[in-house]
Amino acid sequence: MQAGTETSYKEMTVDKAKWIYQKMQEIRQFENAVHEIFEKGEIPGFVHLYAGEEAVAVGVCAHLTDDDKITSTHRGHGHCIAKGCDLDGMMAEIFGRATGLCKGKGGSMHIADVSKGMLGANGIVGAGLPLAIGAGLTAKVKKTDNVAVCFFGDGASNHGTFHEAVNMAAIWKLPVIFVCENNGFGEASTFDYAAAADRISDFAKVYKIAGDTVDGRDLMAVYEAAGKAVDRARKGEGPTILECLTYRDYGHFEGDTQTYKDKEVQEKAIAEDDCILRFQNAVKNTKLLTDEEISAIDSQVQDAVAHAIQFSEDSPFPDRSETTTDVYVSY
Amino acid sequence: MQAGTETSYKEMTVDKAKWIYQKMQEIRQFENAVHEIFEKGEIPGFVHLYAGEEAVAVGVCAHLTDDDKITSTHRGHGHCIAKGCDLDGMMAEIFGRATGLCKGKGGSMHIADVSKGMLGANGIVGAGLPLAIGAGLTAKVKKTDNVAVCFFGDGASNHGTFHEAVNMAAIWKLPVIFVCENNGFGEASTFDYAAAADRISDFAKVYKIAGDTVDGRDLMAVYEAAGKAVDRARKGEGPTILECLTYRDYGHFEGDTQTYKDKEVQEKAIAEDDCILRFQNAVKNTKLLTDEEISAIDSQVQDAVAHAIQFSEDSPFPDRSETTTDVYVSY
Amino acid sequence: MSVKMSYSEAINDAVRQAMRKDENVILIGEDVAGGAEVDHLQDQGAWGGVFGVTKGIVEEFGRDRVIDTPIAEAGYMGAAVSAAATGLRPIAELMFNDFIGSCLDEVMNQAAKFHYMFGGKAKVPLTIRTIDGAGFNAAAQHSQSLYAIFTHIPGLKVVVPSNPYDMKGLLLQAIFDDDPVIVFEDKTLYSMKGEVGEGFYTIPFGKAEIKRKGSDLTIVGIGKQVFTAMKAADQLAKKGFEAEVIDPRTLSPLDEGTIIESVKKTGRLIIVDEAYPRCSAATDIAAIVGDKAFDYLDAPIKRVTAPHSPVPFSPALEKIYMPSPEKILAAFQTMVGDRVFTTV
Amino acid sequence: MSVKMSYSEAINDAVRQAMRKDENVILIGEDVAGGAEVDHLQDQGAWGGVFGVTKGIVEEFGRDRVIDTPIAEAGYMGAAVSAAATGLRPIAELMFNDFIGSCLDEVMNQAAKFHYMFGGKAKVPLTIRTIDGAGFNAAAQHSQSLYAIFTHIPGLKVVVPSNPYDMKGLLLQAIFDDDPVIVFEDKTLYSMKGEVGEGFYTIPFGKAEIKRKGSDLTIVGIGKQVFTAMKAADQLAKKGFEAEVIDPRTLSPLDEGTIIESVKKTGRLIIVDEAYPRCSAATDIAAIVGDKAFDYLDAPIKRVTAPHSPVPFSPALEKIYMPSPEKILAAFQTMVGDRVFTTV
Ligand SMILES: Cc1ncc(C[n+]2csc(CCOP(=O)(O)OP(=O)(O)O)c2C)c(N)n1
Ligand SMILES: Cc1ncc(C[n+]2csc(CCOP(=O)(O)OP(=O)(O)O)c2C)c(N)n1
Ligand SMILES: [Mg+2]
Ligand SMILES: [Mg+2]
Repeated sequence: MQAGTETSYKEMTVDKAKWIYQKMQEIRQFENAVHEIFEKGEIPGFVHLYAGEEAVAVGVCAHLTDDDKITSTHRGHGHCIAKGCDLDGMMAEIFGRATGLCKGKGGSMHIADVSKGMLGANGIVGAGLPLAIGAGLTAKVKKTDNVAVCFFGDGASNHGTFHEAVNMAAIWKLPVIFVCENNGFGEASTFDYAAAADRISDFAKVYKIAGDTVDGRDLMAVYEAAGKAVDRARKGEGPTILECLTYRDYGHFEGDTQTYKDKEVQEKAIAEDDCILRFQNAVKNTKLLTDEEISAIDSQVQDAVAHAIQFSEDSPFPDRSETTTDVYVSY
Repeated sequence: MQAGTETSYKEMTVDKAKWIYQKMQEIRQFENAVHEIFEKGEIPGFVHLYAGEEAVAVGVCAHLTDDDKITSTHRGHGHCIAKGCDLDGMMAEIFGRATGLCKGKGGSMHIADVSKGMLGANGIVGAGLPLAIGAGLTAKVKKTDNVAVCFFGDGASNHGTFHEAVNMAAIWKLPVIFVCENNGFGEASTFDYAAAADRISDFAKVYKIAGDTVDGRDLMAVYEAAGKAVDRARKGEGPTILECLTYRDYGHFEGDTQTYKDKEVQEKAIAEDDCILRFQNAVKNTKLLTDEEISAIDSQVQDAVAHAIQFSEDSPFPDRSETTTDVYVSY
Repeated sequence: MSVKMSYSEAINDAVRQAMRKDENVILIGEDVAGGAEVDHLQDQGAWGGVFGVTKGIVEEFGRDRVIDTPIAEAGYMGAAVSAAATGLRPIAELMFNDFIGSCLDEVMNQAAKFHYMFGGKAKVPLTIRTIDGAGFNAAAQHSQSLYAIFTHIPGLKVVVPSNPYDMKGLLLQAIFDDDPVIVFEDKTLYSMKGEVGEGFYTIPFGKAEIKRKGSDLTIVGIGKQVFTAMKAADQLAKKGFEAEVIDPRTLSPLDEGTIIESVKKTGRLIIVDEAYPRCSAATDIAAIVGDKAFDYLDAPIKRVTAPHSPVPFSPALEKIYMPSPEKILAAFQTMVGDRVFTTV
Repeated sequence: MSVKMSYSEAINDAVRQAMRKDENVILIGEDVAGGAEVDHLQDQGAWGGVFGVTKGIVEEFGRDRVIDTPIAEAGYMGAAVSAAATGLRPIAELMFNDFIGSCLDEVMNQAAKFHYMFGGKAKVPLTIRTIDGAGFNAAAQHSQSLYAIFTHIPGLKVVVPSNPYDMKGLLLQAIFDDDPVIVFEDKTLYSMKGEVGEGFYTIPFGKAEIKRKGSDLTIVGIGKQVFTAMKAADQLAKKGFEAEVIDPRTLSPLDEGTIIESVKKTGRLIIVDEAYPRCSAATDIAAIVGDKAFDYLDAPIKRVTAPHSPVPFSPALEKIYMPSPEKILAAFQTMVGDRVFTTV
């Protein structure tokens, strides 16, 4: 397992560091807010929070442009934010309002913004994997240098679509990066129980593609490995499996009692191994960002999230006619 | 890739050798007969012939009892015969007659005899893999020492069900042997093109189970490797992936022009690398069977296949009422 | 003797009754126990499914018979099909019926066809439990009611219990039935309480229940839409019309007889179904009754269904999406004509 | 100008027209070219699919746009869905429609729902070509006609061309349509010849075709059952009854208007559909017409379909399994009563 190196911090620009820190904070504060609002009963449906895993989405998306595509999961808020989706539109979507990114029709599990290259959160485990191949295929057929990133969980790695997609990406040398967020759990089942493999990246050898496992709570480790993978993909050198070991701070979904979790491990992960804290320390130690810069971002994000909530609460619900629009482009 | 050893021939009983030779001949002559009859237009539907791959089905099934189960593929005649299904009933089934193993309702692609532990040929590539797991699960839950064998093709190894099934068999230590008949082709697509992996057995390492690749035209190589795998499974030591490299003598299905095949390779495979010829030579060289014994089996099989054809031609078609029986046990 | 329990508890009870009665019954699916191999958990406190429906069952029967699976629907469903064909009576949970996209082959081409394709020589006593239903703001991929797809496929039996009593009896019937059966659990009914028989009992398939007698209109409500139908019937009663409300309980087999007898009496039929409207259970019943009770119909058969649209997330839209008593009344209005309805 | 070609050639022609017109059109599926990376083959002599339908296309357009896939339906169908959402117009071949069990999710939960779930901001211009139909002795897993399942699902368009002319025009319409469309190719029609327009033309969806005029009975035939309907119409004509035969051409959208107008005139409707009978296209059309043309019906709407049973292998049984002119005549008999029919 690789860790991020000091040199990499030294090589990072202040702007990049700020962007990264801001995105991680946006995700964290957004998710904390959703958690609270959900508990109050103001958010309907199923909600899966990304808090704790920020370094993965942000470390990877830091290398992408709007023309690059990502596919996501049921735990999609973090991917959305890292890919540049609008917080107001996201929160309003989760609230089911007309001003939501999907006009309130999708909700938390189907947040999408195709204009940002975010091809949608997905309620179906494993569904994002073939979708990523498709985006990679488009890039190949159209001969652009765009890449596609597929975020998927350790649980999803046991679904057949994982293998079908990786195999196709491998034989066609598609510009796809398979980013596994291995948080050790698929719902209440541990990775150790559900998967026979030790490491998901071990499959890379068999498929004869690049593979790596990194500390997913270490922003720089993810950032570096993802950078190399994206580079390879852009150069036409084919796909990568990048496994990021991480932890989900909240339950599987909102309302989960989490009895299956080891309390001590959880507390330690949150207190001592938090990706945002670690990034804060690293950028301070390497003098990349100052305390003031960090606080400024913190409060700026706080305002943005507060704004998103207010915006959502103030937004109207969709008009009843919307129930049957957007089923077809034309019918 | 392992080859069969001389010692193994020395250790084999004459009865076993006779059984093996007979089953291989039954398959070969049965398939040759079906090929001819199909060309004459007397057999309807899709037919996929097993000729050339006999050593795999027979080398594996030589270790099984009627209480062990096998799942099969679209290319299922060989598995049926190796597992002890009745030739008359099989041929009549392929003819669509009332006396067929499935009363003429299944045909070539759905030949089955559950009483022999043969859970059916299958028209769906990849479908047999999870089915094998189920038979293994029954053995485990009922605490018998039965095993389940899953025959599948190299093409099927690219289907998600392969991985879902192997992973489950691995984490539950099921008594399942995954026998891949790697004949180098899935329809008109080569294994080299369609699969990124070099060897299908390479996946065994990642799933942390036993795995092996053998010369699938060498009866003894298959027999030995399968013996070990079945042994391990019976002892509760979990699953094996056994990849057998083989060649299909006929086309993908009857009617296939086979333009994608290299003619020279095909001719050489049939003339010099035939599994039945090789077995004949080996048993003669090791003095396990005499020329007379071999000829006796040859003509006995010839009679049996002729009988099966006659039986089928003489058999009535199913009664029209059969169209809607057997849909449910009760409704 | 009967006891009060929830729809969810009725399922839990049925599964336990079955597992006590026959050691070949196993429960298999994603997190049906939960927390497999988590040391501090074994086996108390385990989830028992995302909605806790099978909670406690692993404690009673152990992990050999209550099997958590990886997220591999094709894999474990195929395993369940063949476990059934080789001597077990598996209850396989497909968490949400929307996930059938990952394992339709195992259900449609394997489970449903073995008995037929193999000339009656194999049987597949498999029960699939699955969650359906809108009304939970679970959006387009977790709110569908896909029973029409299964009803379409010969070889499957399809069960849509609307209350705890039926759920227990029908689920037990399913488990000990020798054919593959899919039982739909409407997620919005889990907390619904009702009287349930104690101990072991079964309800035969293909027997509809008349929930309310009436002579002016027959309303068939599928699954939880029985309650929408009952509410509409109450409102109609206030206007002087007596609706007969029928719960078919199983869609395959379908109790055509009870519905047709009712329509012969009432001359009018409305089918209430929250599933998609095309090639649906609603069109199915309409076509059958329209054929077999043609001479008795005083008005066209009306279907009150979801629109031809995915299920929207927003609560504001989902409410409009669903059938309602108002929509039923509006349909009835068109059947009797303005004059009759408003004069009462 | 028109030329004579087979149903299969019409497909081949349509795909070529589309690929010439728009370089974003790609063809993807198992062996749609065949023999990828086989040196001595590149690219002549390649299969072009199991029935040779797409033969030669790889020679014209190359392997970058004619893509053989591994046997991984979920994988390549999902890829096609998102290739469509990101700028291509893929034609994905699902070899047999029976294989939908391996990739229903990609079609039902992804392709069909993106546009809606994402608030209209994504579109999926995907065409799925697939083979259906019994009559080939291909047995239970290769003979189904599963269009009802797709018609059930909002967001999909469903096309069932019955002849070469329609096939070409409808397939081209599908390819350039901005919604996901599934086009059914009946395997028994591949060799059927007919007049086909030259060059590029499209046939709009939702427009049924009246194949034969008549005033005594309307027969709707789905896919190749149009021909069974035509044969029955001929036989009826000999008995003095003129049947109007309608080919709906697309099931979603459905041209209700044309069917209803016809029934208003004839007062009688038989739907001929070789698919399973429950929750089917036949019940769908019966329910819609039974509702909207109620006042015009002189007899119950009859459905002549497959029985509720998988497709049998034996030629002897498959023949009995299928709709036939005799079955249509028998249905008509019940509609008009013994007296009328036999006296003519
Ligand atoms: C096909 C399918 N099966 C099951 C589920 C239910 N489900 C939702 S999330 C989840 C666990 C996913 O685990 P993992 O992939 O590790 O992602 P994580 O939740 O840990 O981010 C499951 C089983 C689903 N949504 N889709
Ligand atoms: C799910 C599915 N996809 C595609 C097919 C069509 N098909 C039948 S056999 C076959 C090739 C199988 O190749 P392989 O697994 O190597 O077996 P082989 O024919 O070589 O014995 C294909 C693609 C099918 N029957 N089922
Ligand atoms: Mg996880
Ligand atoms: Mg092969």
